[in-house]
Amino acid sequence: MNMFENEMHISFSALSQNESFARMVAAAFAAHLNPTIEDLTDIRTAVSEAVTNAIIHGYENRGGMVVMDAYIRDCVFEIAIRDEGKGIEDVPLAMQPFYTSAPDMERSGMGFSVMEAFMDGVVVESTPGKGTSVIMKKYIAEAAYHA
Amino acid sequence: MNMFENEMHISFSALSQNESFARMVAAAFAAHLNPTIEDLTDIRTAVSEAVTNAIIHGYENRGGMVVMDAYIRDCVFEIAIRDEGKGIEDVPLAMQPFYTSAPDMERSGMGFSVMEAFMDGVVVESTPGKGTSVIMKKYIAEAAYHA
Amino acid sequence: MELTIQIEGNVCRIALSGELDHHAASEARTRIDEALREDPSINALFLNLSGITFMDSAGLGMILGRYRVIAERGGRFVLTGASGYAERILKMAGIYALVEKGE
Amino acid sequence: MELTIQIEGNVCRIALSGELDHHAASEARTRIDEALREDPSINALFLNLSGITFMDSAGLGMILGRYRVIAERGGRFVLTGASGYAERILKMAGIYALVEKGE
Ligand SMILES: Nc1ncnc2c1ncn2[C@@H]1O[C@H](COP(=O)(O)OP(=O)(O)O)[C@@H](O)[C@H]1O
Ligand SMILES: Nc1ncnc2c1ncn2[C@@H]1O[C@H](COP(=O)(O)OP(=O)(O)O)[C@@H](O)[C@H]1O
Repeated sequence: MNMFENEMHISFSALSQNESFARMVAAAFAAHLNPTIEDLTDIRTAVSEAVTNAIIHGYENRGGMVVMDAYIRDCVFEIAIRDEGKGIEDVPLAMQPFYTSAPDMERSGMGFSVMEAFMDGVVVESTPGKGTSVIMKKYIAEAAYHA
Repeated sequence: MNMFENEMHISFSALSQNESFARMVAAAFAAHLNPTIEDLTDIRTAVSEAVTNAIIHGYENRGGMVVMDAYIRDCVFEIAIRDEGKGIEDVPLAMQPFYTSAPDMERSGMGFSVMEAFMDGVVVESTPGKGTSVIMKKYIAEAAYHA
Repeated sequence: MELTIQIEGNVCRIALSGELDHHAASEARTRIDEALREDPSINALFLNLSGITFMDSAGLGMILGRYRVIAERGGRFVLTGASGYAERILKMAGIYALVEKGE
Repeated sequence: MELTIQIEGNVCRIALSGELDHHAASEARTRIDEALREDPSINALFLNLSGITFMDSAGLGMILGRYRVIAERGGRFVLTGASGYAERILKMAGIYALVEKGE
Protein backbone atom coordinates (compact mmCIF):
# COMPACT_ATOMS: atom_id res chain seq x y z
CA MET A 1 0.00 0.00 0.00
CA ASN A 2 1.23 3.46 -0.86
CA MET A 3 1.62 5.96 1.92
CA PHE A 4 -1.12 8.51 1.45
CA GLU A 5 -0.86 11.85 3.19
CA ASN A 6 -3.23 14.74 3.25
CA GLU A 7 -3.77 17.56 5.70
CA MET A 8 -6.20 20.37 6.38
CA HIS A 9 -6.23 23.28 8.82
CA ILE A 10 -9.27 25.40 9.41
CA SER A 11 -10.30 28.16 11.77
CA PHE A 12 -13.79 29.63 12.02
CA SER A 13 -15.81 32.00 14.19
CA ALA A 14 -16.96 30.51 17.52
CA LEU A 15 -20.67 30.70 16.61
CA SER A 16 -23.10 27.88 17.29
CA GLN A 17 -24.21 28.04 13.62
CA ASN A 18 -20.72 26.78 12.76
CA GLU A 19 -21.14 23.49 14.69
CA SER A 20 -22.82 21.80 11.73
CA PHE A 21 -20.31 23.41 9.33
CA ALA A 22 -17.41 21.98 11.38
CA ARG A 23 -18.85 18.43 11.37
CA MET A 24 -19.41 18.65 7.67
CA VAL A 25 -15.86 19.78 6.96
CA ALA A 26 -14.38 17.04 9.15
CA ALA A 27 -16.54 14.36 7.52
CA ALA A 28 -15.82 15.60 3.98
CA PHE A 29 -12.10 15.48 4.67
CA ALA A 30 -12.24 12.05 6.33
CA ALA A 31 -14.22 10.81 3.31
CA HIS A 32 -10.89 10.53 1.44
CA LEU A 33 -10.25 7.37 3.50
CA ASN A 34 -13.42 5.72 2.21
CA PRO A 35 -14.85 5.26 5.71
CA THR A 36 -18.10 3.46 6.47
CA ILE A 37 -21.19 5.53 7.28
CA GLU A 38 -20.73 4.46 10.88
CA ASP A 39 -17.12 5.73 10.97
CA LEU A 40 -18.32 9.04 9.55
CA THR A 41 -21.09 9.36 12.12
CA ASP A 42 -18.59 8.64 14.90
CA ILE A 43 -16.32 11.41 13.58
CA ARG A 44 -19.18 13.87 13.10
CA THR A 45 -20.41 13.27 16.63
CA ALA A 46 -17.01 13.55 18.31
CA VAL A 47 -16.16 16.71 16.35
CA SER A 48 -19.52 18.23 17.25
CA GLU A 49 -18.80 17.65 20.96
CA ALA A 50 -15.34 19.19 20.90
CA VAL A 51 -16.35 22.19 18.75
CA THR A 52 -19.40 22.90 20.91
CA ASN A 53 -17.21 22.77 24.01
CA ALA A 54 -14.77 25.27 22.49
CA ILE A 55 -17.63 27.66 21.68
CA ILE A 56 -19.59 27.44 24.95
CA HIS A 57 -16.97 26.50 27.58
CA GLY A 58 -13.71 27.75 26.03
CA TYR A 59 -15.06 31.08 24.77
CA GLU A 60 -18.17 31.15 27.00
CA ASN A 61 -20.27 32.14 23.96
CA ARG A 62 -18.39 35.42 23.63
CA GLY A 63 -16.79 34.61 20.28
CA GLY A 64 -13.25 33.95 19.15
CA MET A 65 -11.82 31.49 16.65
CA VAL A 66 -12.00 27.69 16.80
CA VAL A 67 -9.22 25.79 15.02
CA MET A 68 -9.35 22.26 13.56
CA ASP A 69 -6.25 20.51 12.23
CA ALA A 70 -6.88 17.22 10.42
CA TYR A 71 -4.42 14.70 9.05
CA ILE A 72 -4.74 11.54 7.01
CA ARG A 73 -1.79 9.16 7.17
CA ASP A 74 -2.47 5.80 5.62
CA CYS A 75 -5.63 4.60 7.32
CA VAL A 76 -5.47 6.89 10.34
CA PHE A 77 -7.60 9.99 10.60
CA GLU A 78 -6.40 12.45 13.24
CA ILE A 79 -8.14 15.65 14.21
CA ALA A 80 -7.23 18.31 16.77
CA ILE A 81 -9.78 20.90 17.89
CA ARG A 82 -8.31 23.93 19.61
CA ASP A 83 -9.47 27.12 21.24
CA GLU A 84 -7.69 29.99 22.94
CA GLY A 85 -10.37 30.26 25.57
CA LYS A 86 -10.43 29.93 29.30
CA GLY A 87 -8.89 26.45 29.57
CA ILE A 88 -9.63 23.61 32.02
CA GLU A 89 -8.27 23.58 35.60
CA ASP A 90 -8.66 19.86 36.23
CA VAL A 91 -8.67 17.78 33.03
CA PRO A 92 -9.22 14.33 34.63
CA LEU A 93 -12.22 15.70 36.54
CA ALA A 94 -13.61 17.38 33.39
CA MET A 95 -13.35 14.07 31.53
CA GLN A 96 -15.40 12.13 34.07
CA PRO A 97 -18.80 10.98 32.81
CA PHE A 98 -21.58 13.36 33.91
CA TYR A 99 -19.17 16.01 35.16
CA THR A 100 -20.21 19.42 33.87
CA SER A 101 -19.44 22.95 34.99
CA ALA A 102 -22.55 24.19 33.20
CA PRO A 103 -25.66 22.33 34.45
CA ASP A 104 -27.58 25.61 34.06
CA MET A 105 -27.00 25.38 30.30
CA GLU A 106 -28.44 21.85 30.45
CA ARG A 107 -25.12 20.30 29.60
CA SER A 108 -25.16 16.59 30.35
CA GLY A 109 -21.47 16.22 31.18
CA MET A 110 -21.24 13.42 28.60
CA GLY A 111 -19.23 15.24 25.91
CA PHE A 112 -15.82 13.73 26.64
CA SER A 113 -17.40 10.31 27.24
CA VAL A 114 -18.99 10.43 23.80
CA MET A 115 -15.65 11.45 22.21
CA GLU A 116 -13.91 8.55 23.98
CA ALA A 117 -16.60 6.05 23.01
CA PHE A 118 -16.70 7.04 19.34
CA MET A 119 -13.02 7.61 18.60
CA ASP A 120 -9.92 5.39 18.97
CA GLY A 121 -8.02 7.83 21.17
CA VAL A 122 -8.70 11.17 22.83
CA VAL A 123 -6.00 13.36 24.38
CA VAL A 124 -6.84 16.64 26.08
CA GLU A 125 -4.24 19.34 26.67
CA SER A 126 -5.30 22.49 28.45
CA THR A 127 -3.74 25.49 30.17
CA PRO A 128 -6.03 27.64 32.29
CA GLY A 129 -6.26 31.11 30.77
CA LYS A 130 -4.61 29.96 27.52
CA GLY A 131 -6.92 27.43 25.93
CA THR A 132 -7.65 23.78 25.20
CA SER A 133 -6.71 21.21 22.55
CA VAL A 134 -8.60 17.96 22.03
CA ILE A 135 -6.68 15.53 19.81
CA MET A 136 -8.61 12.54 18.50
CA LYS A 137 -7.73 9.55 16.32
CA LYS A 138 -9.80 7.14 14.31
CA TYR A 139 -8.56 4.05 12.48
CA ILE A 140 -10.41 3.42 9.24
CA ALA A 141 -10.44 -0.27 8.37
CA GLU A 142 -8.15 -1.23 5.48
CA ALA A 143 -11.00 -3.11 3.82
CA ALA A 144 -13.01 0.07 3.65
CA TYR A 145 -9.92 2.00 2.55
CA HIS A 146 -9.39 -0.27 -0.41
CA ALA A 147 -13.05 -0.55 -1.37
CA MET B 1 -31.22 44.08 9.64
CA ASN B 2 -28.58 43.01 12.11
CA MET B 3 -25.00 42.90 10.92
CA PHE B 4 -24.08 39.26 10.67
CA GLU B 5 -20.42 38.34 10.53
CA ASN B 6 -18.75 34.99 10.19
CA GLU B 7 -15.35 33.99 8.94
CA MET B 8 -13.42 30.86 8.05
CA HIS B 9 -9.81 30.18 7.09
CA ILE B 10 -8.66 26.87 5.72
CA SER B 11 -5.49 25.46 4.25
CA PHE B 12 -5.16 22.02 2.69
CA SER B 13 -2.68 19.93 0.71
CA ALA B 14 -2.43 20.87 -2.97
CA LEU B 15 -3.80 17.52 -4.18
CA SER B 16 -6.37 17.19 -6.94
CA GLN B 17 -8.51 15.03 -4.61
CA ASN B 18 -9.00 18.16 -2.52
CA GLU B 19 -10.72 20.10 -5.33
CA SER B 20 -14.11 18.62 -4.46
CA PHE B 21 -13.39 19.03 -0.74
CA ALA B 22 -12.63 22.74 -1.27
CA ARG B 23 -15.88 23.38 -3.19
CA MET B 24 -17.85 21.59 -0.53
CA VAL B 25 -16.30 23.63 2.29
CA ALA B 26 -16.92 26.91 0.44
CA ALA B 27 -20.53 25.99 -0.31
CA ALA B 28 -21.22 24.77 3.23
CA PHE B 29 -19.90 28.03 4.63
CA ALA B 30 -21.80 30.20 2.12
CA ALA B 31 -24.96 28.24 3.02
CA HIS B 32 -25.23 30.42 6.14
CA LEU B 33 -26.48 33.20 3.84
CA ASN B 34 -29.38 31.07 2.60
CA PRO B 35 -28.28 31.30 -1.04
CA THR B 36 -30.23 29.87 -3.95
CA ILE B 37 -29.02 26.62 -5.53
CA GLU B 38 -27.82 28.73 -8.46
CA ASP B 39 -25.75 31.00 -6.18
CA LEU B 40 -24.19 27.91 -4.63
CA THR B 41 -23.35 26.38 -7.99
CA ASP B 42 -21.74 29.67 -9.07
CA ILE B 43 -19.60 29.65 -5.91
CA ARG B 44 -18.69 25.96 -6.24
CA THR B 45 -17.64 26.45 -9.85
CA ALA B 46 -15.56 29.60 -9.26
CA VAL B 47 -13.83 28.04 -6.23
CA SER B 48 -13.10 24.88 -8.21
CA GLU B 49 -11.39 26.98 -10.92
CA ALA B 50 -9.20 28.96 -8.51
CA VAL B 51 -8.24 25.93 -6.39
CA THR B 52 -7.39 23.84 -9.45
CA ASN B 53 -5.22 26.70 -10.76
CA ALA B 54 -3.35 26.90 -7.44
CA ILE B 55 -2.67 23.14 -7.54
CA ILE B 56 -1.66 22.77 -11.19
CA HIS B 57 -0.27 26.19 -12.16
CA GLY B 58 0.81 27.66 -8.82
CA TYR B 59 2.42 24.50 -7.43
CA GLU B 60 2.78 22.71 -10.81
CA ASN B 61 1.38 19.53 -9.22
CA ARG B 62 4.34 19.29 -6.87
CA GLY B 63 2.38 19.86 -3.67
CA GLY B 64 2.25 22.65 -1.13
CA MET B 65 -0.67 24.20 0.75
CA VAL B 66 -3.67 26.00 -0.72
CA VAL B 67 -5.35 28.59 1.50
CA MET B 68 -8.98 29.77 1.41
CA ASP B 69 -10.23 32.69 3.51
CA ALA B 70 -13.98 33.23 3.49
CA TYR B 71 -16.03 36.01 5.03
CA ILE B 72 -19.72 36.64 5.41
CA ARG B 73 -20.71 40.25 6.06
CA ASP B 74 -24.43 40.91 5.78
CA CYS B 75 -25.36 39.55 2.38
CA VAL B 76 -21.88 39.52 0.89
CA PHE B 77 -19.85 36.34 0.58
CA GLU B 78 -16.15 36.94 -0.02
CA ILE B 79 -13.57 34.26 -0.65
CA ALA B 80 -9.83 34.51 -1.28
CA ILE B 81 -7.88 31.53 -2.65
CA ARG B 82 -4.14 31.77 -2.21
CA ASP B 83 -1.04 29.78 -3.03
CA GLU B 84 2.65 30.34 -2.46
CA GLY B 85 3.52 28.91 -5.83
CA LYS B 86 5.22 30.28 -8.89
CA GLY B 87 3.02 33.33 -9.44
CA ILE B 88 1.85 34.98 -12.68
CA GLU B 89 4.11 37.25 -14.75
CA ASP B 90 1.36 39.04 -16.70
CA VAL B 91 -2.01 39.01 -14.91
CA PRO B 92 -4.07 40.84 -17.59
CA LEU B 93 -2.81 38.38 -20.20
CA ALA B 94 -3.54 35.39 -17.93
CA MET B 95 -7.10 36.63 -17.43
CA GLN B 96 -7.88 36.79 -21.15
CA PRO B 97 -10.40 34.25 -22.38
CA PHE B 98 -8.71 31.18 -23.90
CA TYR B 99 -5.23 32.19 -22.72
CA THR B 100 -3.51 29.23 -21.13
CA SER B 101 0.13 28.45 -20.44
CA ALA B 102 -0.71 24.76 -20.28
CA PRO B 103 -2.41 23.59 -23.50
CA ASP B 104 -0.53 20.28 -23.12
CA MET B 105 -2.55 19.62 -19.96
CA GLU B 106 -5.70 20.30 -22.03
CA ARG B 107 -6.46 23.47 -20.12
CA SER B 108 -9.04 25.54 -21.95
CA GLY B 109 -7.85 28.93 -20.73
CA MET B 110 -11.40 29.68 -19.56
CA GLY B 111 -10.81 29.47 -15.79
CA PHE B 112 -10.65 33.20 -15.06
CA SER B 113 -13.51 33.86 -17.51
CA VAL B 114 -15.70 31.39 -15.60
CA MET B 115 -14.79 33.02 -12.27
CA GLU B 116 -15.68 36.45 -13.68
CA ALA B 117 -18.94 35.23 -15.20
CA PHE B 118 -20.12 33.43 -12.05
CA MET B 119 -19.04 35.86 -9.31
CA ASP B 120 -19.74 39.57 -8.71
CA GLY B 121 -16.10 40.60 -8.61
CA VAL B 122 -12.73 38.92 -9.14
CA VAL B 123 -9.40 40.50 -8.20
CA VAL B 124 -6.10 38.73 -8.88
CA GLU B 125 -2.90 39.65 -7.08
CA SER B 126 0.27 37.81 -7.97
CA THR B 127 4.00 38.12 -7.48
CA PRO B 128 6.22 35.92 -9.64
CA GLY B 129 8.12 33.49 -7.42
CA LYS B 130 5.92 34.30 -4.41
CA GLY B 131 2.41 33.21 -5.25
CA THR B 132 -1.09 34.21 -6.26
CA SER B 133 -4.29 35.39 -4.55
CA VAL B 134 -7.69 35.33 -6.22
CA ILE B 135 -10.27 37.34 -4.28
CA MET B 136 -13.91 36.88 -5.27
CA LYS B 137 -17.21 38.34 -4.09
CA LYS B 138 -20.78 37.23 -4.43
CA TYR B 139 -23.87 39.17 -3.36
CA ILE B 140 -26.62 36.95 -2.02
CA ALA B 141 -30.05 38.50 -2.58
CA GLU B 142 -31.68 39.86 0.59
CA ALA B 143 -34.89 38.04 -0.23
CA ALA B 144 -33.06 34.74 -0.09
CA TYR B 145 -31.21 35.86 3.02
CA HIS B 146 -34.43 36.50 4.89
CA ALA B 147 -36.24 33.42 3.61
CA MET C 1 -33.81 20.75 12.86
CA GLU C 2 -37.60 20.73 12.49
CA LEU C 3 -39.98 20.65 15.45
CA THR C 4 -43.73 20.08 15.51
CA ILE C 5 -45.88 20.44 18.61
CA GLN C 6 -49.35 18.91 18.89
CA ILE C 7 -51.49 19.37 21.98
CA GLU C 8 -54.56 17.19 22.65
CA GLY C 9 -56.16 17.62 26.06
CA ASN C 10 -53.41 17.25 28.64
CA VAL C 11 -51.02 15.53 26.29
CA CYS C 12 -48.28 17.29 24.35
CA ARG C 13 -46.71 15.40 21.46
CA ILE C 14 -43.48 16.70 20.01
CA ALA C 15 -41.72 15.39 16.92
CA LEU C 16 -38.11 16.39 16.27
CA SER C 17 -36.34 15.81 12.99
CA GLY C 18 -33.03 16.68 11.38
CA GLU C 19 -29.81 17.41 13.25
CA LEU C 20 -30.00 17.85 17.01
CA ASP C 21 -26.76 19.54 18.05
CA HIS C 22 -26.19 22.31 20.61
CA HIS C 23 -27.42 25.01 18.22
CA ALA C 24 -30.65 23.12 17.47
CA ALA C 25 -31.09 21.93 21.08
CA SER C 26 -31.15 25.54 22.32
CA GLU C 27 -33.91 26.35 19.88
CA ALA C 28 -35.90 23.19 20.74
CA ARG C 29 -35.60 23.92 24.45
CA THR C 30 -37.02 27.44 24.03
CA ARG C 31 -39.94 26.34 21.89
CA ILE C 32 -40.94 23.33 24.00
CA ASP C 33 -40.74 25.24 27.30
CA GLU C 34 -42.88 27.99 25.81
CA ALA C 35 -45.58 25.48 24.87
CA LEU C 36 -45.50 23.95 28.35
CA ARG C 37 -45.62 27.34 30.05
CA GLU C 38 -48.59 28.47 27.96
CA ASP C 39 -50.65 25.46 29.01
CA PRO C 40 -50.10 24.49 32.66
CA SER C 41 -52.64 21.64 32.35
CA ILE C 42 -50.26 19.57 30.19
CA ASN C 43 -49.24 16.54 32.23
CA ALA C 44 -47.71 14.25 29.61
CA LEU C 45 -44.93 14.91 27.12
CA PHE C 46 -44.28 12.47 24.29
CA LEU C 47 -41.05 13.19 22.47
CA ASN C 48 -40.63 11.46 19.11
CA LEU C 49 -37.06 11.28 17.81
CA SER C 50 -37.73 9.11 14.75
CA GLY C 51 -36.79 11.91 12.34
CA ILE C 52 -33.45 12.66 14.01
CA THR C 53 -30.50 12.16 11.65
CA PHE C 54 -27.78 13.41 14.02
CA MET C 55 -27.58 13.86 17.77
CA ASP C 56 -24.78 14.62 20.19
CA SER C 57 -24.71 15.05 23.97
CA ALA C 58 -26.39 18.47 23.69
CA GLY C 59 -29.50 16.60 22.52
CA LEU C 60 -29.23 14.35 25.54
CA GLY C 61 -29.03 17.44 27.79
CA MET C 62 -32.08 18.97 26.14
CA ILE C 63 -34.08 15.74 26.55
CA LEU C 64 -33.09 15.35 30.21
CA GLY C 65 -34.01 19.01 30.76
CA ARG C 66 -37.52 18.56 29.33
CA TYR C 67 -37.95 15.42 31.45
CA ARG C 68 -37.19 17.57 34.51
CA VAL C 69 -39.63 20.31 33.51
CA ILE C 70 -42.53 17.88 33.13
CA ALA C 71 -41.52 15.79 36.15
CA GLU C 72 -41.60 18.93 38.31
CA ARG C 73 -45.30 19.32 37.60
CA GLY C 74 -45.81 15.62 38.31
CA GLY C 75 -46.26 14.79 34.62
CA ARG C 76 -45.24 11.84 32.52
CA PHE C 77 -42.40 11.84 29.98
CA VAL C 78 -42.21 9.32 27.14
CA LEU C 79 -39.40 9.03 24.60
CA THR C 80 -40.13 7.32 21.28
CA GLY C 81 -38.48 6.52 17.99
CA ALA C 82 -34.79 6.94 18.90
CA SER C 83 -32.80 5.20 16.21
CA GLY C 84 -29.31 3.70 16.13
CA TYR C 85 -27.08 6.60 16.92
CA ALA C 86 -29.29 8.74 19.13
CA GLU C 87 -30.10 5.55 21.04
CA ARG C 88 -26.41 4.82 21.59
CA ILE C 89 -25.89 8.18 23.31
CA LEU C 90 -29.13 7.91 25.29
CA LYS C 91 -28.09 4.47 26.55
CA MET C 92 -24.55 5.59 27.38
CA ALA C 93 -26.14 8.06 29.77
CA GLY C 94 -28.53 5.42 31.16
CA ILE C 95 -31.50 7.62 30.28
CA TYR C 96 -34.03 4.80 30.40
CA ALA C 97 -33.48 4.52 34.16
CA LEU C 98 -35.22 7.90 34.34
CA VAL C 99 -37.55 8.19 31.40
CA GLU C 100 -40.15 5.90 29.92
CA LYS C 101 -39.57 4.41 26.47
CA GLY C 102 -42.64 4.36 24.23
CA GLU C 103 -43.49 2.60 20.99
CA MET D 1 -17.42 10.71 -11.49
CA GLU D 2 -18.72 7.58 -13.24
CA LEU D 3 -17.88 6.70 -16.81
CA THR D 4 -19.36 4.00 -19.05
CA ILE D 5 -18.04 3.12 -22.48
CA GLN D 6 -20.08 1.23 -25.04
CA ILE D 7 -18.69 0.28 -28.44
CA GLU D 8 -20.93 -0.85 -31.31
CA GLY D 9 -19.25 -1.22 -34.65
CA ASN D 10 -17.38 2.00 -35.35
CA VAL D 11 -19.34 4.03 -32.82
CA CYS D 12 -18.19 4.68 -29.27
CA ARG D 13 -20.80 5.93 -26.81
CA ILE D 14 -19.61 7.38 -23.54
CA ALA D 15 -21.78 8.43 -20.63
CA LEU D 16 -20.32 10.61 -17.90
CA SER D 17 -22.04 11.23 -14.60
CA GLY D 18 -21.25 12.92 -11.31
CA GLU D 19 -18.78 15.75 -10.81
CA LEU D 20 -16.47 16.61 -13.70
CA ASP D 21 -13.66 18.70 -12.23
CA HIS D 22 -9.93 18.63 -13.02
CA HIS D 23 -9.39 15.50 -10.91
CA ALA D 24 -12.20 13.61 -12.66
CA ALA D 25 -11.37 15.05 -16.09
CA SER D 26 -7.83 13.61 -15.89
CA GLU D 27 -9.28 10.18 -15.19
CA ALA D 28 -11.89 10.46 -17.94
CA ARG D 29 -9.24 11.57 -20.45
CA THR D 30 -7.06 8.53 -19.69
CA ARG D 31 -9.91 6.03 -19.94
CA ILE D 32 -11.47 7.44 -23.10
CA ASP D 33 -8.14 7.72 -24.95
CA GLU D 34 -7.34 4.14 -23.99
CA ALA D 35 -10.60 2.92 -25.54
CA LEU D 36 -9.94 4.90 -28.72
CA ARG D 37 -6.37 3.66 -28.97
CA GLU D 38 -7.42 0.05 -28.54
CA ASP D 39 -9.85 0.26 -31.44
CA PRO D 40 -8.53 2.38 -34.33
CA SER D 41 -11.67 1.66 -36.36
CA ILE D 42 -13.81 3.89 -34.14
CA ASN D 43 -14.86 6.90 -36.19
CA ALA D 44 -17.67 8.40 -34.11
CA LEU D 45 -17.67 9.48 -30.47
CA PHE D 46 -20.96 10.28 -28.72
CA LEU D 47 -20.42 11.91 -25.34
CA ASN D 48 -23.47 11.99 -23.08
CA LEU D 49 -23.29 14.52 -20.24
CA SER D 50 -26.84 14.07 -18.91
CA GLY D 51 -25.61 12.60 -15.61
CA ILE D 52 -23.18 15.45 -14.90
CA THR D 53 -24.00 17.29 -11.66
CA PHE D 54 -20.99 19.62 -11.67
CA MET D 55 -18.59 20.79 -14.32
CA ASP D 56 -15.91 23.46 -14.50
CA SER D 57 -13.53 24.56 -17.25
CA ALA D 58 -11.42 21.42 -16.80
CA GLY D 59 -14.42 19.46 -18.12
CA LEU D 60 -14.53 21.80 -21.11
CA GLY D 61 -10.81 21.16 -21.72
CA MET D 62 -11.31 17.40 -21.54
CA ILE D 63 -14.24 17.56 -24.00
CA LEU D 64 -12.33 19.75 -26.47
CA GLY D 65 -9.38 17.37 -26.15
CA ARG D 66 -11.49 14.32 -27.05
CA TYR D 67 -12.99 16.25 -29.96
CA ARG D 68 -9.43 16.78 -31.24
CA VAL D 69 -8.47 13.13 -30.84
CA ILE D 70 -11.41 11.89 -32.89
CA ALA D 71 -11.20 14.76 -35.42
CA GLU D 72 -7.57 13.83 -36.09
CA ARG D 73 -8.67 10.44 -37.38
CA GLY D 74 -11.40 12.13 -39.42
CA GLY D 75 -14.15 10.95 -37.06
CA ARG D 76 -17.36 12.53 -35.86
CA PHE D 77 -17.90 13.99 -32.37
CA VAL D 78 -21.37 14.47 -30.90
CA LEU D 79 -22.15 16.02 -27.53
CA THR D 80 -25.49 15.20 -25.90
CA GLY D 81 -27.43 15.84 -22.71
CA ALA D 82 -25.54 18.87 -21.32
CA SER D 83 -27.81 20.45 -18.73
CA GLY D 84 -28.08 24.00 -17.35
CA TYR D 85 -24.68 24.57 -15.80
CA ALA D 86 -22.45 22.45 -17.98
CA GLU D 87 -24.21 24.02 -20.97
CA ARG D 88 -23.45 27.52 -19.68
CA ILE D 89 -19.71 26.83 -19.65
CA LEU D 90 -19.79 25.02 -22.99
CA LYS D 91 -21.57 27.99 -24.57
CA MET D 92 -19.22 30.54 -22.97
CA ALA D 93 -16.44 28.82 -24.86
CA GLY D 94 -18.50 28.68 -28.06
CA ILE D 95 -18.05 24.93 -28.24
CA TYR D 96 -20.95 24.34 -30.62
CA ALA D 97 -19.02 26.17 -33.33
CA LEU D 98 -16.70 23.14 -33.28
CA VAL D 99 -18.70 20.16 -32.13
CA GLU D 100 -22.04 18.75 -33.11
CA LYS D 101 -24.90 18.81 -30.59
CA GLY D 102 -27.00 15.65 -30.50
CA GLU D 103 -30.38 14.77 -29.01
N1 LIG E 1 -12.80 23.67 25.30
C1 LIG E 1 -13.05 23.76 26.63
N2 LIG E 1 -12.69 24.88 27.31
C2 LIG E 1 -12.93 25.00 28.62
N3 LIG E 1 -13.55 24.04 29.36
C3 LIG E 1 -13.93 22.91 28.75
C4 LIG E 1 -13.70 22.71 27.37
N4 LIG E 1 -14.18 21.49 27.03
C5 LIG E 1 -14.68 20.97 28.16
N5 LIG E 1 -14.53 21.80 29.22
C6 LIG E 1 -14.93 21.56 30.62
O1 LIG E 1 -15.11 20.17 30.79
C7 LIG E 1 -16.41 19.91 31.26
C8 LIG E 1 -16.90 18.57 30.79
O2 LIG E 1 -17.02 18.59 29.38
P1 LIG E 1 -18.02 17.57 28.67
O3 LIG E 1 -17.70 16.18 29.10
O4 LIG E 1 -17.98 17.84 27.21
O5 LIG E 1 -19.43 17.93 29.24
P2 LIG E 1 -20.38 19.19 29.01
O6 LIG E 1 -19.93 19.94 27.79
O7 LIG E 1 -21.71 18.58 28.82
O8 LIG E 1 -20.27 20.04 30.24
C9 LIG E 1 -17.23 21.08 30.82
O9 LIG E 1 -18.39 21.26 31.62
C10 LIG E 1 -16.24 22.23 30.97
O10 LIG E 1 -16.14 22.65 32.32
N1 LIG F 1 -2.56 30.19 -9.12
C1 LIG F 1 -1.85 30.39 -10.26
N2 LIG F 1 -0.50 30.34 -10.22
C2 LIG F 1 0.23 30.52 -11.34
N3 LIG F 1 -0.32 30.75 -12.56
C3 LIG F 1 -1.65 30.81 -12.66
C4 LIG F 1 -2.49 30.62 -11.52
N4 LIG F 1 -3.78 30.74 -11.93
C5 LIG F 1 -3.74 30.99 -13.24
N5 LIG F 1 -2.46 31.02 -13.69
C6 LIG F 1 -2.02 31.30 -15.08
O1 LIG F 1 -3.09 31.92 -15.79
C7 LIG F 1 -3.42 31.16 -16.94
C8 LIG F 1 -4.91 31.28 -17.24
O2 LIG F 1 -5.67 30.69 -16.20
P1 LIG F 1 -7.15 30.18 -16.50
O3 LIG F 1 -7.93 31.27 -17.15
O4 LIG F 1 -7.69 29.60 -15.27
O5 LIG F 1 -6.94 29.06 -17.61
P2 LIG F 1 -6.32 27.59 -17.50
O6 LIG F 1 -6.25 27.17 -16.05
O7 LIG F 1 -7.28 26.77 -18.27
O8 LIG F 1 -4.95 27.66 -18.12
C9 LIG F 1 -2.94 29.76 -16.64
O9 LIG F 1 -2.71 29.01 -17.81
C10 LIG F 1 -1.66 30.04 -15.85
O10 LIG F 1 -0.59 30.35 -16.69
